[in-house]
Amino acid sequence: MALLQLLLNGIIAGSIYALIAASFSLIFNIVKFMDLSPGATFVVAAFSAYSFHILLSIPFILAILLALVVTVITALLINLLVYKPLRKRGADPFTLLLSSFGVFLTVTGIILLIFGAEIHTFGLPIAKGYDLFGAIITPLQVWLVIISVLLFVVLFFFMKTTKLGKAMRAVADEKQVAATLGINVEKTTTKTFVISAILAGIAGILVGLEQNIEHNMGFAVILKGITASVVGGIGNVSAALLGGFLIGIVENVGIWYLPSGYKDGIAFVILILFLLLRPQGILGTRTREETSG
Amino acid sequence: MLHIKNLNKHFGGIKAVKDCSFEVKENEIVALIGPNGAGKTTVFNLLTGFIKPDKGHVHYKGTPLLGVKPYKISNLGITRTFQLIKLLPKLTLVENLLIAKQQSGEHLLNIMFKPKYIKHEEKENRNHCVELLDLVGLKDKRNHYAKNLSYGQQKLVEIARILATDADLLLLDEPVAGVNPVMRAKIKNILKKLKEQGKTILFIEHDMKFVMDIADRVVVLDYGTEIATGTPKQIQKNPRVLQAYLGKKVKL
Amino acid sequence: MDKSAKWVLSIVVLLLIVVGLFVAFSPSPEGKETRPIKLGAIMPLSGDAAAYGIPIQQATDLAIKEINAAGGVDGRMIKVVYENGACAGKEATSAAQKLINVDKIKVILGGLCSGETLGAAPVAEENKVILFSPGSGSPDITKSGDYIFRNFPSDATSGGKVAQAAIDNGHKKVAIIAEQTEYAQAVKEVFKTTFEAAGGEILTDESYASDSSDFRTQLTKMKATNPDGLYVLSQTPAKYGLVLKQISELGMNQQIYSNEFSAAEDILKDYKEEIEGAIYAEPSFDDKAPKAKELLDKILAEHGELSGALPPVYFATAYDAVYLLKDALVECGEDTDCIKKFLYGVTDRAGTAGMLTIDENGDASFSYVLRTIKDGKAMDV
Amino acid sequence: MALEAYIIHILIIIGIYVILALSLDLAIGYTGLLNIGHVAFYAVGAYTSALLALNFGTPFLISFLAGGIIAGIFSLVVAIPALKLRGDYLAVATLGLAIIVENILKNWTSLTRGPLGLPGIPKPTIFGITLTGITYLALVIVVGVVTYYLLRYLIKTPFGRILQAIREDELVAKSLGKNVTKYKTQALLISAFFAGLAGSLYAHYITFIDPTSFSILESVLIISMIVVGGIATLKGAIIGAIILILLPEALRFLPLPSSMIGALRQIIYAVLLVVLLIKRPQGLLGKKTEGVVTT
Repeated sequence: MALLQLLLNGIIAGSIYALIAASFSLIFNIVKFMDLSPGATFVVAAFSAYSFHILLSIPFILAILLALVVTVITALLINLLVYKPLRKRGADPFTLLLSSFGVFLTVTGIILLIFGAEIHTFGLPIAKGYDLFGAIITPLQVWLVIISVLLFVVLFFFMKTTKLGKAMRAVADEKQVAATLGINVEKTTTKTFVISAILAGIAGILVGLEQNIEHNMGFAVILKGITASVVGGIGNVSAALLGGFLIGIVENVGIWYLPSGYKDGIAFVILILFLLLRPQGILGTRTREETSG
Repeated sequence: MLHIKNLNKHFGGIKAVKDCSFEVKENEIVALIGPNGAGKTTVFNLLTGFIKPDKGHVHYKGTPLLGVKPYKISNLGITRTFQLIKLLPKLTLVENLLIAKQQSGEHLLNIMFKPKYIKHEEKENRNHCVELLDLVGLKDKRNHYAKNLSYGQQKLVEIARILATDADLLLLDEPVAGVNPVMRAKIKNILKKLKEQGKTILFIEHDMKFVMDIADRVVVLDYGTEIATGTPKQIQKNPRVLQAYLGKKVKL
Repeated sequence: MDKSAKWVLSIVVLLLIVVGLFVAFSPSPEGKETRPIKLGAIMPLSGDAAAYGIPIQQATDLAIKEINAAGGVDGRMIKVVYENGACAGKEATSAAQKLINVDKIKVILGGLCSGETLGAAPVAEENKVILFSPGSGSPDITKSGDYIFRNFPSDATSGGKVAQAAIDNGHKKVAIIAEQTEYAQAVKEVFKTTFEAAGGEILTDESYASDSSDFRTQLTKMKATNPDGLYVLSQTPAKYGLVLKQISELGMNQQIYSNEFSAAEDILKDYKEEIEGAIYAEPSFDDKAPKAKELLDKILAEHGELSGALPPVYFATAYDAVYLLKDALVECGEDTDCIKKFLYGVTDRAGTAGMLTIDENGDASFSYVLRTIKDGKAMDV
Repeated sequence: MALEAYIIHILIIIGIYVILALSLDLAIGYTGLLNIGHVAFYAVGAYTSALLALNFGTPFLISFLAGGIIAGIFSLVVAIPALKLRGDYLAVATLGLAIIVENILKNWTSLTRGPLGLPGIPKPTIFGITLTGITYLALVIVVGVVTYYLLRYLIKTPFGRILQAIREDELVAKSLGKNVTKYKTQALLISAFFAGLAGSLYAHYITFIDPTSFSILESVLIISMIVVGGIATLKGAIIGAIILILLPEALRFLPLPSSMIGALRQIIYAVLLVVLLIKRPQGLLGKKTEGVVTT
């Protein structure tokens, strides 16, 4: 049984889910609502990288950086134009979730308008995979996993050591307390959106390179990202890595036994099971009080 | 009427309620006092089934309350108010009270087969609720949303709501906290009238003057356990109570 | 009624006015004879399948330009009204409703996706309007109505032909991977029945959702059954290319069996090694034949490049369909019953896509030919 | 005659979406059950009715009601998370459930023919008349009116009031002796029943259904209708449905290059949703809760 190949497939898919889950968790931590916009920034990054590198034939590294700049600007605009007014009005999490649906559809709609519905590719040369004891993984996929894990290591230390990292964690735990300690909550929130957009952006570019680019590739990815984040432990960024890999592996091993059409179904069955039985996820602590008073 | 025998509840390491036992007799007004963090509200939550006790029994008119769902406990005739007022903001005052009523119109089958009876019952209940609002002097605001009332007015509505449930045992969580003297006197009279109507009241309160005025008996809690019970006068002189309070620098 | 309600009603009224005005002023054809004849067209102009609405539109516009230049239909110019079917039944129904009831159109070219044709068919049938599809392959369309025609062969033939080819090559054990769409599943079912009837064994039947682009585990499953051949069916050439890429990445070198997408420009360009030796069935369309070459050169001249989204046969079927409908209009004007008889009478009509005969179900009896890819070029087997 | 047929077609689609918006408003607007998976009930209703009609040739009225009942029974599955979770957790759980339903529709090919969909669903015949065009519109209007008045009546009963109490504060409802679990399940059941009826109406009108017509975007569209029209006002749901169906249709008449229409349609109603969430959270017709009760 090609277990090793399945695990490999799971880890490759998992590293993308993990990045999106981290991007989602960062935002959830700070503004306490489930935001679908990382799915949109994911697509923006892929299309920007494609247009800079392929259409305008800008050298690869520069194209990637420019794409991330465009992605971050998009995320900042979303936060400024939609989420900030809603937060100021004290909108409840459901309204914010709904607005993030609206944002997602608007952004991907604009991309559809500009780029049309064709499926684009970077057209990279197709490399034969390395053979690891019978399981095969291409060089690009190896890079994909390495970059994802590296980003998590960087993120982990960033949150632990840097000033901004500590501020983000403080705002996440107790917004009022953080404010009294002189942390500018609004600025920290904006910076969080920047980091979150970079993570989602990198994931978008990696998928763009590895597979292809289409306007509707963001929706399935953000939903899997939310699942990974809930399973790992919502709001806990390093748990997103665990959640991402878990979903990736279970999905791929799952369809070894079930008909492969049920791939998406498996991920969401896991999501619901966790929401019901262990909403705080594997690593999470009970954050939401069930009964008050 | 209400017998509590060595009730225990801990949150993580902290023993919120430890071997707490006391009882409340029929048609009595009992005050539950004690320094902050003595576990008073936790006892209320245990009585109303919002949280499950670790050990101990509670009997109400002989029936055990352990493990009974909150809405069933309420249907047995026990109802409560909350420390932080919990009215329904987007509903009118009358609607807030009507919720407290047990009505046949709440069940889909009745709606299908007994529409006329439901209309009649609704009118009756609505009149009763308006009377209650009149009792607390808020009749003119009956169609206003609960959201637009002042703090004192909301306290009154909460008490009116209690009455609407026709419950026998009323658990009031700090009924006069933060209320101006005029309103406080009004609440005191209402509680007296309730006692005359045969209701039994157990209330948490920090305002000692109010407690001394109205309570038939006082139960003092400290560190989650009952340290003294008696008439207001006996409690005032009880050294353990003074020590418990003074030890905690609370004005007696 | 507070301020907001008035605001709402004004929006609704405004919308009705816009709709009413526009419709009132759109010219109705009943009037004078010289008014242009309107030809409806339903094809995917948005959503995933919009990519291959383009070749159909280019070929149709070219044909219309030529017809109108040569005097149109007895002096009346043809005007095409495009509506978006978005490759979905629901959209196509609305599009057909609009074309038939607002533009009062009697002849519609389309849908392209089988879902579109199935969505529009009941509306056309009910209003006795001709629906002529230049590209829907689903077997369900055969029985979808008397006024429903197509000059594109039913997928049944393609699936069956390829299955027989696999058996003839001695590949008795095949693994299948097919996209979860109307077209791909329909053709796969026919492949399966023919292949099993001919003694072949389907080792595994994998599928993937249209919006997913990671098929590695499905392919791993197929690889584990070590089949003699792989039957690969996608809804779009781009997805087909991605499947081929992941097949070669996983070092699977079994014989590939597929459909006419194997000859699509994009595949031959980007997936040259992967597609090498693939065997597929394609409507017998020889893009070297004089008429076909002439058409493709004209499109190349006008648009600078042949859209690689679809194999060239779709240009030909769209182009031929417009000319066929024109001849029907010349013969019968807009009397759809007369057009219906005319279309049923079409036998061995020469066109850029080859000889066309329409059978009693309105289907095109079109021979499929087996082809393979040898160093980047499509050749007959 | 032609113009009316097109308007009838649009009115039928509006009617179906009005029923969906009304039924969803009962769950989201009145009971505070944030259900993003409403499309699942719509799909279950449509498929049940279509399969019964296709495989067993059941008369329309039976397959129509069966569509609603089976959707209602299915709502008991959705009720499990609905009882335990709240707020955006519940929203994401119902979103997951709707995707699972779509996944099952696509893969359970032996029952639903998967992506091949169900063509040739018979038009309804009631008392011998086969309903098409104007007569079909009459059927949709009748069902729509019944739905509206039934829900309006329900909301005015004590049952309706308790749903609103649950929306405002579950704890208070519990402390006043209300079995919140039972009421939530009943509210979801009713909401699913009507959505199932709408599904059946859709299936017998379009006569061809496939999984793509029941994607998550349908749920977002229905939610946008009650947000645009006004949360917790039944008239709002109707207005919302009319606007969000007419707006994209009007696009069809503007001289735009046809390839842009699909994208523009998606952008327009998404932007409308976001703007309204910011500017008028209670929607166009929603009653401002500050003042005294106007109705």
